[in-house]
Amino acid sequence: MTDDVKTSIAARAARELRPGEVVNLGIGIPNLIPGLLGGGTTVFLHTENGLLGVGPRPGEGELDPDLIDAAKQPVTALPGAAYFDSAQSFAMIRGGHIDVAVLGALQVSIAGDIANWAVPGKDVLGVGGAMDLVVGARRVIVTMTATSSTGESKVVPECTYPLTALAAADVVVTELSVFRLRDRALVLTELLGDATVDQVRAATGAPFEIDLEDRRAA
Amino acid sequence: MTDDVKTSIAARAARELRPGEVVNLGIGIPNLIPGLLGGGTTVFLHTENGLLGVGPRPGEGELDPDLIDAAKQPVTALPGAAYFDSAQSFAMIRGGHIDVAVLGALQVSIAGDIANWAVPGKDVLGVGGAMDLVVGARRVIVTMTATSSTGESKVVPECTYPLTALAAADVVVTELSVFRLRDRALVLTELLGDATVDQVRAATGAPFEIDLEDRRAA
Amino acid sequence: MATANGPIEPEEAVSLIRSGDTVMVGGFGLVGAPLTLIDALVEHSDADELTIVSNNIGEPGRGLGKLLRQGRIKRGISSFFTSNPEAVAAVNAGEIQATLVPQGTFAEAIRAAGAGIAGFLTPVGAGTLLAEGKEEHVVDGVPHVLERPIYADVALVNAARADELGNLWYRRTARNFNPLMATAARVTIAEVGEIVSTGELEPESIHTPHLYVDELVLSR
Amino acid sequence: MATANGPIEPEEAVSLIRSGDTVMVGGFGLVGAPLTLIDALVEHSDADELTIVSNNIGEPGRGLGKLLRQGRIKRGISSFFTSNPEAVAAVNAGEIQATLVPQGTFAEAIRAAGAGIAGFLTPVGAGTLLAEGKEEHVVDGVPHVLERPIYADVALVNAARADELGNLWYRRTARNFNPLMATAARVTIAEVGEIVSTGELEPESIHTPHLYVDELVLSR
Repeated sequence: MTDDVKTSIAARAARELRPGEVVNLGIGIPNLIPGLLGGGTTVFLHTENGLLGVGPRPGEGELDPDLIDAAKQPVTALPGAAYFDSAQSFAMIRGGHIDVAVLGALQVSIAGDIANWAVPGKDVLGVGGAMDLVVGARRVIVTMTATSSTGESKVVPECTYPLTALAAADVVVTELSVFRLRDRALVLTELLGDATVDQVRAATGAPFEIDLEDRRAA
Repeated sequence: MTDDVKTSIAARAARELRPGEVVNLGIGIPNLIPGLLGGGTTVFLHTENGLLGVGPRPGEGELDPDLIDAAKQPVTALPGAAYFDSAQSFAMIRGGHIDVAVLGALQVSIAGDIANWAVPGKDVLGVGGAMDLVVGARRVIVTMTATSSTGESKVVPECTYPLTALAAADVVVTELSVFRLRDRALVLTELLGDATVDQVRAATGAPFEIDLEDRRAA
Repeated sequence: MATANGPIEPEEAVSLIRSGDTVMVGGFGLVGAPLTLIDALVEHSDADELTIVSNNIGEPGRGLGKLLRQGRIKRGISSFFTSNPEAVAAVNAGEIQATLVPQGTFAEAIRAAGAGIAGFLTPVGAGTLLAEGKEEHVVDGVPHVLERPIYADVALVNAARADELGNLWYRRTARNFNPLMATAARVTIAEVGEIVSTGELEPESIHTPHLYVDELVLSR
Repeated sequence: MATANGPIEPEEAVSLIRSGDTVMVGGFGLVGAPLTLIDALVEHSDADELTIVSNNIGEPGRGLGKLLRQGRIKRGISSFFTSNPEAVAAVNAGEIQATLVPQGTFAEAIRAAGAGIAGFLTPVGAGTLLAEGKEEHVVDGVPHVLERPIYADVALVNAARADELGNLWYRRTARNFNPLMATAARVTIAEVGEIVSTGELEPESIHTPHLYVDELVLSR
């Protein structure tokens, strides 16, 4: 996956965010979003290790060993930021106080089931806050390439990887398209770049409905 | 009940407290304890509306409308005091972090059951923190007169008033004696003032064991 | 859900409360109670058939006691109705329904609602009148009660200080139930003593982060 | 349970940990981790067969990663073993047992232990591998998992500042699990950056009141 592809996915996901929303960004593609928000769009970034009001990466001399995000990377805090403990942070998440979670996934099913924390038979030792976020956030936006590095579709009839949560995704953004979950059905709502419906169909290992009401992305 | 009787009960209860303990005091007799502690005995007073480190009643000019105890009376806060919300305050209580609760009761059974919040058939509309305190505090000291204003024994075979909690009392201090609950049995351990075992027996509507190991109070 | 447009008037704030709503009201007695909002609710709203979640139903003719006198409370959920004899009388006369909850369970159930916890096991109340009709679970030989969250449509809370984003700081024992209630309602309205510039509150000392606060109102 | 006699040495502090104990260790990664206490545990204690409750098992050769290399960890309860590949290898080789818990459930279960809550219902994890063997309850049509508290014998926490009574204040994101763990163990040992005079911490800003703290140790 090239940086261009990642950036294009992140840029489209960024356009799902509305001013004033509280947003939690997963590692990878979602973390590109802050740099891609339009000037007028101010969102409040929440990181589950206990900070609302995450600012940009620190410049030289700004590094604070007590100030990291959930990816354990150094961050800054904006004016009006608040710190809290992990129980309070996950109370915010589980209690529905985070407007949007943007996160990567290994698979998303046509019912909106998400698998994003483990590969079967190995690596089932790190879940972090993934399950809490996809269950608790009011809207869950999945950002991922349409297919895996081995060419397999990540949109599937049913997840074969260990589940993160059932029926949790609201929006799926890939480099080709935007899908939305409506009434528990997967609907293609937008083609991105030069992608065609046939290309999306070829890259998607599961049936979907089509309702191209959204304008084609610039 | 005369003030002298109240004071003598409170004074004996005060001697149950050890330096450094965290203590929650109910209204009535327990509230006399702070004035009766020996100079060497420093305890930390917790009030369930959200303060650890309750100080004396405020003098003139010290009154702060934001600073009350659970009886809704004005208090002060000592250096090192901490404020917290009600969920945290009751987490302390229920979680076993309060060493001692001293409270009044309408009845205590020989199994240590306590009834202290309601009279049958009326007044079952205010429980406050009573149930949390008797369940959660590590030691529960009941302070009460041996008999009610109508002459009925408050130590009973079984509570007939609505229960606050089962098997919750550890010590019962009246004007006549000290009882301790040992292996779920009620044991008379100390006679107070000039009281005799016969007097205690006459005032107590239930059987009890006798083990007068404690020294007679001065 | 920051409060982008500055404080609103109490009259506008209480227009968010509709008949039949469940309304949480902060405070322990009158300390930490949002008295400006309560007065606005009494004077500038017709909402009735309200369920009030508050540790007390005010005092006679004060705080929520005013709303009680107007007959607009259908049900109270409290740990201590007794602090207002008129509330006790109203319950005994069948004019309002009363749900009495031990104070720690009351606090925890409100926290649970805000924290996405659908139920919790507490030993408090087990074997008593207040456990009647509730599921009992024995854990390690000790009877526990399964308690459910207490949600609200609107929470009216009181804080000494807010910043422009809606972060809140409470003073002394005026904190009590306010931070919990701020998390447990669809709409949270905070009455505050003052609004300081964003950045003036110490980030480690903010008791209620702004994502819980929908509207700010200045105390009168 | 105030700390009447001033701070103790780290070596004395870790002598309170015995073989077979469950030990909670604060920190998110190494941020907010009590590194002085961990080093003392590594260098001056023989306690083994330990169950470690910590969000991570350190990093390779750092923090709890040192204790792991000594083979003194019997079991880990964590949300993210993956941050230490040596911990993952030890689990896969059967050298340590691993209990993986979603991070919010991990935090809530520790809080529950400190708060006298014997169980709670969360929707998180329902229908996944991590709910296997746990009681499921359907609430309003949504599957929930009944989770149990996580207790410890000893909690090792880290705070920027304490007063002489043991009240604690945490700085920035170094707070994380520390205030929760301070409530959930029989014995809580707080490693602190400095100890100020009693009365110097703002009473509204104390994150861990001193009744949770048994011993203070100064960071080295």
